[in-house]
Amino acid sequence: MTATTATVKRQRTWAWPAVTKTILLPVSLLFALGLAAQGSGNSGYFLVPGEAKAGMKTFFDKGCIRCHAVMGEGGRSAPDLGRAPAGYLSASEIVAAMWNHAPQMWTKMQQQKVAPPSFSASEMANLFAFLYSVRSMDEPGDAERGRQLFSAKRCGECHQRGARTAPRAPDLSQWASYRNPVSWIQAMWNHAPAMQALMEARGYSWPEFQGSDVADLLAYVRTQVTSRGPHLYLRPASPDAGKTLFTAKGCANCHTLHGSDRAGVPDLGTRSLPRTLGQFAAQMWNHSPTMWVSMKAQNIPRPQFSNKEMADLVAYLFAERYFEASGNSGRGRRMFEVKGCGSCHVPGGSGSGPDLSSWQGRVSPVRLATSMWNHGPVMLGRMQEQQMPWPVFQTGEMVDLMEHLNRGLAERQPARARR
Amino acid sequence: MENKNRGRPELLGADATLLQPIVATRSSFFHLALVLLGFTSFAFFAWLHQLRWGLGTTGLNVPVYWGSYITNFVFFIGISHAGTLISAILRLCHAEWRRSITRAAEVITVLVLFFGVGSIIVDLGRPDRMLNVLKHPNFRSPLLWDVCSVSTYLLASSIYLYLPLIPDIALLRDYAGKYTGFYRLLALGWQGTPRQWRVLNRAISVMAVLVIPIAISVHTVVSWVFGMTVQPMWHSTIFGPYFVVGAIFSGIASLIIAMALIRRIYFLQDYLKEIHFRHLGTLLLVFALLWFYFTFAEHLTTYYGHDPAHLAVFYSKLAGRYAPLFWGMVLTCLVIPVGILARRRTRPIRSAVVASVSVLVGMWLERFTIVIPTLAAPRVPWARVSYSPTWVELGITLGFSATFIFLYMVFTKFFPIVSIWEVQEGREAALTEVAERVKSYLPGPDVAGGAEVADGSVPELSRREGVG
Amino acid sequence: MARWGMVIDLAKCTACQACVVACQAENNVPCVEPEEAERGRILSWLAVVAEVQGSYPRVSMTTRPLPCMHCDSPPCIRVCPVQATGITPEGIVRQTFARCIGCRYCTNACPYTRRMFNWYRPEFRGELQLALNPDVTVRPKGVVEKCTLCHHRLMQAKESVRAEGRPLAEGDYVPACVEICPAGAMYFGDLEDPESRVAQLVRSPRAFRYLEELGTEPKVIFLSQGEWAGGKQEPR
Amino acid sequence: MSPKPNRREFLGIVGGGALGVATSGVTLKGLSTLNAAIASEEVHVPRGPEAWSLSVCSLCPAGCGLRVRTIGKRAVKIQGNPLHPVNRGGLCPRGLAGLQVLYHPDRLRAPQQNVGSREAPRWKEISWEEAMETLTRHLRELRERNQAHSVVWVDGRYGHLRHRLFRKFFDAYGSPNCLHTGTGLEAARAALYLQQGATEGVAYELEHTRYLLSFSANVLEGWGSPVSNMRAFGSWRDAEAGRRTKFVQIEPRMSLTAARADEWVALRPGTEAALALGIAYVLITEGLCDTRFLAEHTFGFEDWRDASGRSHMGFRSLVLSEYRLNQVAAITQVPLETILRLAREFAGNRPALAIGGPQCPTTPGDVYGAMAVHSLNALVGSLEVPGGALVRPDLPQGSHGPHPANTEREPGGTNHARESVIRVEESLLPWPDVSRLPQVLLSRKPYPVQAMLIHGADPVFSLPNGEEFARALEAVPFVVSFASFLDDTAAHADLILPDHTDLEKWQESASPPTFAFPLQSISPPVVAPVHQTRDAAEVLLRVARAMGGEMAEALPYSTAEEFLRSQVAGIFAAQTGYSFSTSLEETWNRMSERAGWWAPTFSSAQELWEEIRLRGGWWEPTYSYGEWNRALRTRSGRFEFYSQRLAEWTVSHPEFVRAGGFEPGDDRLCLPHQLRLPEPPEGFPFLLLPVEVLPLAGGTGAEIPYLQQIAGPHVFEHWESWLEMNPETAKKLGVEDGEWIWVESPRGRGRARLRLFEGARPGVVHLPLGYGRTQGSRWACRGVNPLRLVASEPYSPAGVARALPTFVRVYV
Repeated sequence: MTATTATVKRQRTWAWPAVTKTILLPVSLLFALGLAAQGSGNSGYFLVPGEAKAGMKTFFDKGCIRCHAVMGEGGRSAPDLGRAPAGYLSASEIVAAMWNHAPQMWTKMQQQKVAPPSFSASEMANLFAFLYSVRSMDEPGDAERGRQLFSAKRCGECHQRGARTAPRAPDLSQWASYRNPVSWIQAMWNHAPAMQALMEARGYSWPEFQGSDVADLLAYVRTQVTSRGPHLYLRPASPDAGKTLFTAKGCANCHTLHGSDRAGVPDLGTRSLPRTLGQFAAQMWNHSPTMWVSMKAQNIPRPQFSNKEMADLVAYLFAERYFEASGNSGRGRRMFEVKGCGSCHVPGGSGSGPDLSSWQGRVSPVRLATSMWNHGPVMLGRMQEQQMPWPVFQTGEMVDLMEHLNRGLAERQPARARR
Repeated sequence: MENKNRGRPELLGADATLLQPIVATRSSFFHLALVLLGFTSFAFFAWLHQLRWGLGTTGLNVPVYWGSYITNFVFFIGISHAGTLISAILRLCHAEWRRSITRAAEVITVLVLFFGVGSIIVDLGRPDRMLNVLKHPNFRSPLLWDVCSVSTYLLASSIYLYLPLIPDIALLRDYAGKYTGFYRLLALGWQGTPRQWRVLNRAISVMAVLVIPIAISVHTVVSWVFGMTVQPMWHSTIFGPYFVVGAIFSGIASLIIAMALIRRIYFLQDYLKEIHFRHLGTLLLVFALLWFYFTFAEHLTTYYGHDPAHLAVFYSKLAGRYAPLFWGMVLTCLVIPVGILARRRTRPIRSAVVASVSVLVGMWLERFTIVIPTLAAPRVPWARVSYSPTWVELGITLGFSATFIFLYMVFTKFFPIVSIWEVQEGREAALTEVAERVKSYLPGPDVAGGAEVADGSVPELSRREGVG
Repeated sequence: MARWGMVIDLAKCTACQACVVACQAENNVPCVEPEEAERGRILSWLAVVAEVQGSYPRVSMTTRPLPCMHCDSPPCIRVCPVQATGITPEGIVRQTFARCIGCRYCTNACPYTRRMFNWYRPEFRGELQLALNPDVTVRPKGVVEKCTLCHHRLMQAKESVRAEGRPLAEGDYVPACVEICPAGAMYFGDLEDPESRVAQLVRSPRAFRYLEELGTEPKVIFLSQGEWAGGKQEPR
Repeated sequence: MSPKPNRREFLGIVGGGALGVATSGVTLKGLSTLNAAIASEEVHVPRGPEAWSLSVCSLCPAGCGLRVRTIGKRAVKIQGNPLHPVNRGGLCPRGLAGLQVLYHPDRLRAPQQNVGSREAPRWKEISWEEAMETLTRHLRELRERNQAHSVVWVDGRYGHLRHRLFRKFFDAYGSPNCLHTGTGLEAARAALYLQQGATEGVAYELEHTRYLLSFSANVLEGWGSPVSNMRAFGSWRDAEAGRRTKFVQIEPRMSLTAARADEWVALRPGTEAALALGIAYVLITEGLCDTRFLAEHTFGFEDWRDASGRSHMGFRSLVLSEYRLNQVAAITQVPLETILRLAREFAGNRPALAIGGPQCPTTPGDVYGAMAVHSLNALVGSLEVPGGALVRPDLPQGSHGPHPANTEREPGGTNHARESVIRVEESLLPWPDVSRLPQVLLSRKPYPVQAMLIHGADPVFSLPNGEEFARALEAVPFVVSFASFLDDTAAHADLILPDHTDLEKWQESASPPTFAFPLQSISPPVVAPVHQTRDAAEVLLRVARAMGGEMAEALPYSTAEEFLRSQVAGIFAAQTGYSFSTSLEETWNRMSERAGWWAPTFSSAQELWEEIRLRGGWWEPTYSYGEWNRALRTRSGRFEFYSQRLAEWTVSHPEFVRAGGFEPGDDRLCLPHQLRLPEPPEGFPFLLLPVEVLPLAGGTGAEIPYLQQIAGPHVFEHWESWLEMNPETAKKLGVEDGEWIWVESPRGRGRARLRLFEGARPGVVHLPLGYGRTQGSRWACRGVNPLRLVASEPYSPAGVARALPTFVRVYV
């Protein structure tokens, strides 16, 4: 196919209504299914709507893998999407990140004579699921950093290999079998009372883990094994089971999701939390002394978890964060003007860009990402012709913008629930 | 219509000797025939063996897909140029010494062509599907051109043999006393009327003119079988004339040998004289040099061009595996014949025969060194496989040669191998005619106009009226 | 209409000859006895051909799997007197075994020596006959045979996609040699389809055709060896 | 004459015409008869229902996954199993040739009994009942006579679970002599043992390496796992510009591997160690080493003092003093600049990997050379990193017995009354060397062997001391062979119980050599047995049942399938790994696993079994780098440049030390070093180096026509041994390409066809391995067996058998 026909095709797909119908159905369906549809199954590790494995196939088939790596697999000329950016990204933040970096990427692709692939909405949903899942995975730690931590945190003073100190702290080399930071946290969680007591007795401060600390420590401990023990992995976590646990273990009594912080109790849906499940678990660990204090005060028993339960719980909390609370449509409207969107996307279709008011009620991160990706290069070209800068969105701005678009540009109707 | 002269060949006078082989057959003929038929049946057996087991019984292989059969094909087709072409050219040129040799030459042509075609059939992997050539012809294939031109040539040269035979057959009908019915059938009612002579002479001269381009085309097309491919040292524009020259060269040589044998066996010293051999020897010498010129030009061009694929073949011929054959060819095609023929000859017949035998051997080698080295050195690096003919191929080759000789012998037993009427004609009319012609070359008034020089049939016609 | 072609990446070819054996097994090409092999009667539709240059220790050797090149301008089909070989609309140089008269003109006209002749009746000793592929005719003695690009697989692929009601996609039809290549050095597909892998590879600066100076226009395209570009650091 | 023909003429014309018609009629008739005759010869292939089933190739230790096409009851085509992690759908020519093994016309069709003598055997076909009865009777009698320990099992077939079965059988029977002939990487394995202390699991991650220095390792021609090597090779060349892996092949002859490498370094034969140490010299002097790795994970790099205060030479001092560049250049005849460049490239392109060592395929090589090469990996820190040298973790054993053949036996860990006939304790390396068997058999020490069972091995043909083995077999009263073909060893047997070939039996295979991941493939039979053969495993199971008692209890399986199922249950119990899957799924699994998640597709042993049958096997696709305690199991817990195992052994075996020309206590004995090169003896001017070609890899496969046809493409040779010689050398000798020529060593001589090859080093001649069988298939008994010419040394200074440089003379 020649370049001309490709352009023609691309231009033709600007005809919105037809496309929206075709992509709306699967997307809304997926969202309607929501979390409920996606359990652990027995074939993978999924947290959010869309098929993560299918998303990975898309990622490979469309050639993303040739430049982008994920978790160390794939090309190296573009950022490793499993790691960069280092922090947590929700769905809309993934869109924002994509949006912000898109011109750079398109330019690079043009230089390398790679045609930008196009995605259907379901492919994009799968891709999002894939990226979200992969990003939630802990990277294998750095044993060297782990070693430094091990001495810095003074773990070694009790947990020596074959340490004879009494009361005996467990030989950490036994824990080398744990392959997952979550199970490590779980093990610590369950042992915490004994450990806490001992540490207090010795005057040690409560160890807190940041970033990849747990993974690094695990990697270090793994190098210390004497013989090949079993590799204890976690089975894929089930957000569904986690949801049940959240209530059953009494967490829901204090914690909320996407609500406002109750006095002293953190809202578990806030986005200041880390990227990976392991780090998330570590955060739980870090806060646990405080929590236990207040629990003791309220006379709530300390919950015990099996490692599966811990994983499920974390997965639930994690999956929950994929969907953010709706943005502020007022801020979105302002953004629409400030960023210059409105100068082309004029309602009624009189502008040089398509009328976005028809998107009303149908905007989702996946939808936005799909249309941005498929039509972006054309849009970028036009903007360059008109010497307009490519707008950049900060955290949260994308949510607001989506909210604005969802309400319809004229803001005649109230927002619809999207989930 | 009974003829009182039947069974009395002596009535022909001096030329009765020419009918002698037909009238009387010595026992040595049968002995020789038996030996030759022995070879023939051996060849037949070899062919059956090959049919039964496949072409694997030959020495052919990958990549030498063609071997002695194709060499024989080219060789036999080459020899076929002996007759028709030589006799036609000599006839058109009014070379008076031709009269006693044309028949011997033309017979070679016709008979040997069968073996050329036979070689191809023997070479086929599936001779049973031979007729596919007619059912699904591909006119782009030089091999199909070959089929066409060889069959045309066979037809033309058969006619060209047959036409001058008619008066002699009539003679035989009238005088031989044997196979009268057979001769009568073939004589087509020849009575030697002036009209018949006119038609016959007309026909002969038309055929003589026709047969020359056909003959040349045949060998050109044979060369194109090779030349049309892109294979090193086959893909050459010189191949057409080169093959034609080689063909005539070997044709003359085989004619000399045939003549010498006939002369010896049938005591025809009076008809096939030293002068004939001298003339043919000179012709052979000329063609030896011409042949060498072509060979030299061909190889020098290849060498100078320095195309590696061509050079590989070139070196395998000049210095490699095929060097003995190649230099053997140079020896037998150039050194020996030129050495013998260029000298003043005291015994022209013997030297001409020796040179001819050498040339025949050499020309077979030439065909062989054209066909095989190219195949043995393909462009794609290939295992060094050598080709040498097996007993099957040798048997069939020998059998073909023997059968050819046998058929030639049989021909002499049915038809005069020296054209009686032409000799008579030469004896009776040519002398004056030549004298007149020579006069016409000289300064002075034209005797009978210049026209007869261009068309010799006119005076002959007028002359022959008296004979009939 | 598809135009089937093959790309062989010489950089990746390990000269293991798996393709040679795969071809032989797939197409019922008989193994000739040692004595016959010695006499050069080997039958191989696809051969790995080595060429050694230079002298020790500055020697180099190129190895090249050579199937029939399926030339767009094949010298072989022109010379066949009985039209037993021809080129299909999809560009496959075919051989009609049932019509071939065994004159071997095509074998001699092929500059790649890629046509084979059945010197004998094909022999499959003892139980070896049980391994024959029913999709491919066993050729009788006396006819020429050659690579068909596993034409029977094309037929099968077409049949099965017809049953599925879809057009032929890349990978539906792949010859046995390409399928087996352990290093993934062989590619196969439609040269007309600009999106196909082969069509992309053909555009590579490394692409060349073997003996292309002969004007045969082969549809088997080679990619040259390439070389190590030196210890470049990882691109940022 | 009238213009109208008369009656006679008319008749003549008509007759002539009729004759013509008749002739052409006869001709046409003849043609059609001929056509019919040829057509009747045509082979018509019967059709039938098409099916595809999985199997495993066992023609080399790699055990590639097969996908076999069957038409009715016939197997008609072998292809690769696209899910199998070793070959991913690709196959080498050997794998494809499995069909010709199955349908080989010269297979043994039923059990054979030798009714003649050992010297002049006469074979009589007997029934399986009779054969089983004979075997059981012999084994039972020996056991009753308390001679169970004197039964020796020699195994050469690759695989894993089957070995477990055999070992279980002999453990129960009471014989400690369950031996294996090895897989051809002995030198590398020895280096791994001496320097890293691991007895198993030489593994390299070739695919991810960026610079490969191969010292005479024929990576593309049979070394390790050919198909996965080829896949790695393909991926190197697929890489985007600037990231292509450089593959440097260092060897005296330009092999096909060398031809396909990015660079070939022609080296003087036998000086691999010196070159490796020369490269080490550059790395050390130019500061290109991974100093942190050296400091933390190695031992014996610097000079050191032992507990008694004695100072010892370290690797660094040895290299700096004895392997200076110009010295090395002189020894190896490799230009100085080349060594310098190789070293800099090696250090500058990480991960870089050095493999191989002076090793003649199928014969053990020089351990010091392999150590020198492996030391390069330690110098640049290429141990336990992606793309480096790894140690493969063991397969999960589940609940089923110890790890099978050839592993180190714990001292005193045997439950047998008698020690093994080959006393591992005496040798440097902890696995029994089958080439020592002849000596043991003939000396009848430590005890006479009463019966020998040989399965899948042909030691008489494939050991350098094969003739000796044959002689020694005469000393064994009862010899049983399980050969599928009458091979050189089977010819010395009393009883042959022909084994099934691959496609007829339950196949299984573990990780191939050099493969870094634990793997187990299992596949059911593809076709019914073609002849009256039986799976050796099932034969032993039947014997166990027939013997009853504890034997029957130890092996409560009636079929091989049952046994394999029980083993899969063990794998399931380990709760790790995945069944084979697409590479996409594999990437996913690997990513999840790295993050600590394991999502198998099976949830019970039964499900795992079914998945294995569907997909071909189970494996663990994730390697845990940096488990130092698994990878470095030496006494120091470090990589030992200075091997303490060697130190300990040389102290107790001074006789070998002196034989090697060393003083006891010389530190060089424990460090990698270059052995002295022998001078050619008078009258034997050429060095003979046998070469391994892929079609006949491991010296096997000569009976398979497919493989014979493609044996020597570089010299256009097939079906017959050829002697490779440099054209210059040939010119001096006055011999020509294609001539039949004698090769004679002090041990024997043979005749081969001379092939001039520019890749052969002047003064060196090569013969391919795999030719020269004396028994068996009509197609295999051709050519010369180079092993009958080469000299071997059962005990080198390193205590390991190795092939010695063999000098020959060559004449017409």
